[in-house]
Amino acid sequence: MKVIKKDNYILIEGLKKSYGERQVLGGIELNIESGEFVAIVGKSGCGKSTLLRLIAGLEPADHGSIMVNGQQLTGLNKTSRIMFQDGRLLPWKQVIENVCIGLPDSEKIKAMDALKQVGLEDRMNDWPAKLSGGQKQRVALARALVHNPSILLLDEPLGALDALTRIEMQDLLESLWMQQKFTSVLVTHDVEEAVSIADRVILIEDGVISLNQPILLPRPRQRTHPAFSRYMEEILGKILNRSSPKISLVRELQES
Amino acid sequence: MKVIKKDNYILIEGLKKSYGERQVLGGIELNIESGEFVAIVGKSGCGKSTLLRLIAGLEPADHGSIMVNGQQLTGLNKTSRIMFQDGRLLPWKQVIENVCIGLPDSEKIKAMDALKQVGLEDRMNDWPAKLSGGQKQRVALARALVHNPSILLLDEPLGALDALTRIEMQDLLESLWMQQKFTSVLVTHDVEEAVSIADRVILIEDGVISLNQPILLPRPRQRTHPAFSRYMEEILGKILNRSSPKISLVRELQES
Amino acid sequence: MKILTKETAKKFIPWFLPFTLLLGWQLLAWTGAIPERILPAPSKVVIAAIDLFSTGELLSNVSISLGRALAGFLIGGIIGFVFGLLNGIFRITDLLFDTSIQMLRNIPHLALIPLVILWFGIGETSKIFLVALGVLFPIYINTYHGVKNVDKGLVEMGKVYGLKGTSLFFNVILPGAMSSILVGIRFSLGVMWLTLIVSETISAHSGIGYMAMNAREFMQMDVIVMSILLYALFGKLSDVIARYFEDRLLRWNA
Amino acid sequence: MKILTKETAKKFIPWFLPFTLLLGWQLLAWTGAIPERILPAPSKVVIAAIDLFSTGELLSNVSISLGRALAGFLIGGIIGFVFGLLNGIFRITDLLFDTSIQMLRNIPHLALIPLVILWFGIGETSKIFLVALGVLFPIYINTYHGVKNVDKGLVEMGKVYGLKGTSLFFNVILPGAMSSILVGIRFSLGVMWLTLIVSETISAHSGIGYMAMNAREFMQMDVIVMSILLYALFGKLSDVIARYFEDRLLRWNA
Amino acid sequence: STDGSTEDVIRIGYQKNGPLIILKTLGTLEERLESEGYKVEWNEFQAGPALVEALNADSIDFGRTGNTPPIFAQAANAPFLTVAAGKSKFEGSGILVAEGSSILSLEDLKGKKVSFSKGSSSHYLIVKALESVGLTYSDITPVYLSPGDARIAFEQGQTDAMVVWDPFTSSTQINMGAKLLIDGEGYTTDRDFFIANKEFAKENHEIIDIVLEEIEKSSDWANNNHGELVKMLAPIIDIDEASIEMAVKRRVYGVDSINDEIIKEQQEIADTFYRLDIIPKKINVKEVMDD
Ligand SMILES: Nc1ncnc2c1ncn2[C@@H]1O[C@H](COP(=O)(O)OP(=O)(O)OP(=O)(O)O)[C@@H](O)[C@H]1O
Ligand SMILES: Nc1ncnc2c1ncn2[C@@H]1O[C@H](COP(=O)(O)OP(=O)(O)OP(=O)(O)O)[C@@H](O)[C@H]1O
Ligand SMILES: [Mg+2]
Ligand SMILES: [Mg+2]
Repeated sequence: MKVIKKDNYILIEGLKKSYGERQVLGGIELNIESGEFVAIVGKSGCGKSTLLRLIAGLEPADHGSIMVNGQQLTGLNKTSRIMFQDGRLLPWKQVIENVCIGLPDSEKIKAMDALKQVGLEDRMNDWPAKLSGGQKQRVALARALVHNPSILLLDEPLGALDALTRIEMQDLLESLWMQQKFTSVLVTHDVEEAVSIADRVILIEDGVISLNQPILLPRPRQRTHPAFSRYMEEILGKILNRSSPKISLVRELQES
Repeated sequence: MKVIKKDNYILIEGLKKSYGERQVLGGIELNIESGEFVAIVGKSGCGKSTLLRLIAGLEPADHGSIMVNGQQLTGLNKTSRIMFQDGRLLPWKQVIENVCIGLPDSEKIKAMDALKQVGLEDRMNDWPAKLSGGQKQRVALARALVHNPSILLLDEPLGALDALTRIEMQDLLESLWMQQKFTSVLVTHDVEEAVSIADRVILIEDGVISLNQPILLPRPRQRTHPAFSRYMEEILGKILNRSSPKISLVRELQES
Repeated sequence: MKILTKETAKKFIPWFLPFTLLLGWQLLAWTGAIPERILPAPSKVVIAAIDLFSTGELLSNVSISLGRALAGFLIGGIIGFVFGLLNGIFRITDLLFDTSIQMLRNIPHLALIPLVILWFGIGETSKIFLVALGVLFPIYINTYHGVKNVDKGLVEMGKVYGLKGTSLFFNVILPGAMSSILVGIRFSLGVMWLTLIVSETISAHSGIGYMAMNAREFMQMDVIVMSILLYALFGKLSDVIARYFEDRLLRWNA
Repeated sequence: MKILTKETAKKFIPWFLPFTLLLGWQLLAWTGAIPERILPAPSKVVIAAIDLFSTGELLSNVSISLGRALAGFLIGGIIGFVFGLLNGIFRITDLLFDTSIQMLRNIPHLALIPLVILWFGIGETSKIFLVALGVLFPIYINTYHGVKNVDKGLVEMGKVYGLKGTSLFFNVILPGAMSSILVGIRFSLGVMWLTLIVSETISAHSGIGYMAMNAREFMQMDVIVMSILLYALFGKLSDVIARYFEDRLLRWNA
Repeated sequence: STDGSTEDVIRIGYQKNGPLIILKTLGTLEERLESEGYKVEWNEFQAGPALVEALNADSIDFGRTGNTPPIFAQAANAPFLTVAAGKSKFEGSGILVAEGSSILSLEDLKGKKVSFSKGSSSHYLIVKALESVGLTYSDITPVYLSPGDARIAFEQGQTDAMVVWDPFTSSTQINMGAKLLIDGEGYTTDRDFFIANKEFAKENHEIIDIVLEEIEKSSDWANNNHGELVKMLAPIIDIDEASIEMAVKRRVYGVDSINDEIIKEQQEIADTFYRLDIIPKKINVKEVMDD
């Protein structure tokens, strides 16, 4: 496996995006260093997926710019792979073929590896329609990982997974990232997940970045590390405080 | 709103289900009392959705029986509503119409209420395709709730929601359930969610119920309650221990 | 400004090819490369059209045909639609009828004329019957396909949420099959006009099909070409109608 | 045992209706309710068929027609397919060609014959041309519809994962449009035979269309009816072929 | 079209129900033309108008039609010449009524449904017959059908009378027991016409003469061998022998060169059709007659 990626930094300046009347992103400023692991959190509908789609070059911005490796992004971002929130497996391709999508023939053997890593090697010849929700998600994850991209964009990749599988997959992600040092942007609704894997956690609120929190914990991350829960409190506090009157819940969480 | 539901207990005996060669459920024994709130957890692909589909009468069992209110279930379970893991909004109906599906005309006003409760009243006239992942999920939740069913089956209803929205929705679910006392079966991958809302948590492993843990905490549940984390440890421990060698992680979690 | 030009371009580009063809043809006719008697110049065709129009002949032919076409379309369309639905939904009607319909669909109208005369005589009934028969199949086959391809998950959802019978049909199955059904309608709106040329050989005295076949018999190339152009316009018209319904009924898919 | 009966039922039920019709007709013929001269009994039709078969006439007619049909099918099918794809994928070709094709599709073959003879003479070319023209549109319209309706999300996914051009086409667009394309193929396999009855009026002396029209001219009702039945069988055959491909190509959808 | 060899080809259009089928079946023309370095290509047509259509498009060089298609061809400026005529054959053309029909005379046709194929010799015949008893075309309800379809409508009682030519006439008489109200005598001669592509006729005069000669010969054979002729035609036309026999017995095969009388007959048809608005302009049939 290749180990060192070349520079894959992303510079986002004044990024705005509206759908019709509704402004979703209202001026995002964000620099992501090459090989950095950034997690994005925020309320449902706050524009996390939209930001990821813009970075992937799937949609044009209304204002502002995205630079990848110093180059203005226009059209598809060829250095990136995105794992979509809704999986998007090709229903007419068997699991293994879905993982192979877009791979050069010479690398097709890697697909089997990736499938093994997400624990689905015995399902390689099934149609996607026969998989459970979490299994589909893992196939999509395997597909994104096998491409060995310079920039990996993950939109809630583990949202449908149980605690155990989720931890396994987080470990898998972290170890692959440590090996290959790709630049990674992870959208997640799970703050614990964000803190346990990312170098930096970003909170989107009202279309702008309202929190930009570096996580300075040693790796491999220990959830028992005293600072871990402080980070979580900090971020959760910001999320829950600002936009909700349910202080009691926040307090509960902060106290725990 | 109606407050008291008639008896809605569910008796499941020796339930088996295979897809082709693959046995998914291998003899489930489960009694759910009327008005009880049961949460089901288990590894991805362990058969949670399958069990829910069987209770909803969407698929016939291979062996065993499901009794609802003392009656053998054959065909669709008319007293239940299921919220599917994959949302299943009708793309050709606007949000509000999707919530209204199957409602008698006289109750259509309730749809607006439900939409408000999930925080999407301003999106009522949008097409589902324009919603974010979490928004879609909340529309599906509103649709399930508005029917006021005697038995509510929820398949990962909050899987795509951020921490705040998730807590709001859990509160919503709990308060509705306390008011209406419907029988409720919740599939979730989040053990914390299970413990904080259910009367009983059930773990499916290898096609059978390997843990059947009543949660004897007072309501409204406090995450700060000392027993809360003991319950979580117990269940997580069972999940992580049995099927994984990553004891370190388990220990971490148990220690926290 | 730019949007305006884009919009107008969208309106005009589709007519580029037909008009270029017409122009080329007119030029060839002028230079004498195409002899008049073989392919009359568009200008001649227009004159023939104006001629027929001013005598009221063209209008009466078209309107008589239109009556037959619509009657046949309604009858055949409804039958095709109903069978498409039934066979798409119910296993048993599918088994019972699909094979028969697939066989029936392949019987050429021209060969059927003797039998049609036998069954329905030489009046309007036979003409409308043939149009109905022609229209039936595109609608049948596309409705059938549309219904079969409605997302099973959505049908399941509908059933769980208490829809059944007509409410399941109108809320889930019909909208799910609509895009395919509209393809069938688009196709059969064309067939509707097409069939007239066969059915109006049965003892007709008027109608666009009659006019075309009559002109062919009497070698009036200008009228033949005019009928062909008229048919082409009707083809475009059916397309416009189908598109209108697509835009209305498939808004959610935009 | 039960599965066996179910399987056999599935095989036989589709033939219930055709056979009941045949039987009723035979009975009516025996009782004399239908005069022999006008609608010969099925038994007579069978005799006519055996007759034509034993002289080799039937087989040679069918095989000659089959040649024309297949040639036309290939040419028209490919053209329709290609245009359906192009117009489904590219906005510009869509604007340029769709209107023209929608117009062309509505021109009746019978009216076109004078022009076809002018362009292609009275030989095989004109016959094959007409079949190709007839086959073109069902394939075009269904390919177009299929391509337009491929899940945009999947196309996007394909592009993100580095598919483009042919690989995007073969991995995403074609399989996504396949079910609709197969409807077009099913339809046009029928049209392929149907068009022959028109094209074989162009100075033919063999072929199934010729046989039918010739019989109609001289009121050989047994041959007419036999041709009709033959066409019907071909209709069923095209259905079987289309279904075979559906079963193979749409396995994932089962 | 030539098949690439240096040999010349004459492309002949024929109908199954006409004199050329005899020549084709006998095969004598091929033998005769082979020595002239010509090949024969036979093209079958189901109706006269289709044959003329092909002639107009230069797809055939020579053919036979009834008496009306050349009128339409001339009105459409088709480049052809009428090179010869057939013999008069009015006996086999006529108006048929069902046995026991209340129609006993031409006058009785008033208000009745009469079927014939539009623009055919039968069309002319019915107009002439009506005129002869002071009726006009609008006194009947015309039902335009081709002979095969007309027969079904007639047998079903959908039409009251049917105007048609042999062997449809004889077949209907024999198989259905229909009666001939009148035949063509005194109304029409109902000749065949031999027509040729104008250019071809000018450049290959001798060939056409040879063809006409051979037609003449085959006609003589046909006239003298009714028994064999019936046996020859029955399987080709596929009508019962009795009907064919009746048809061949009441006609004479042969070739007449164009003369004033024939021109007059044809001009009369043209004028009638112009009057009835079937052709759009007045024509002078002499212009396309090769004499
Ligand atoms: N239609 C089907 N055909 C074949 N196998 C199926 C089918 N549906 C589900 N399965 C298999 O049955 C098993 C259980 O599936 P199920 O959807 O119940 O899992 P689950 O517990 O809901 O998992 P998840 O948490 O990932 O949603 C899985 O291995 C799945 O692949
Ligand atoms: N194609 C579209 N047309 C109109 N509005 C859209 C479209 N796509 C997204 N939106 C809206 O933009 C907003 C942001 O959507 P986005 O999918 O980015 O949210 P998100 O942060 O990913 O939410 P979630 O956590 O629920 O997935 C939402 O309000 C959504 O309704
Ligand atoms: Mg999202
Ligand atoms: Mg599931």
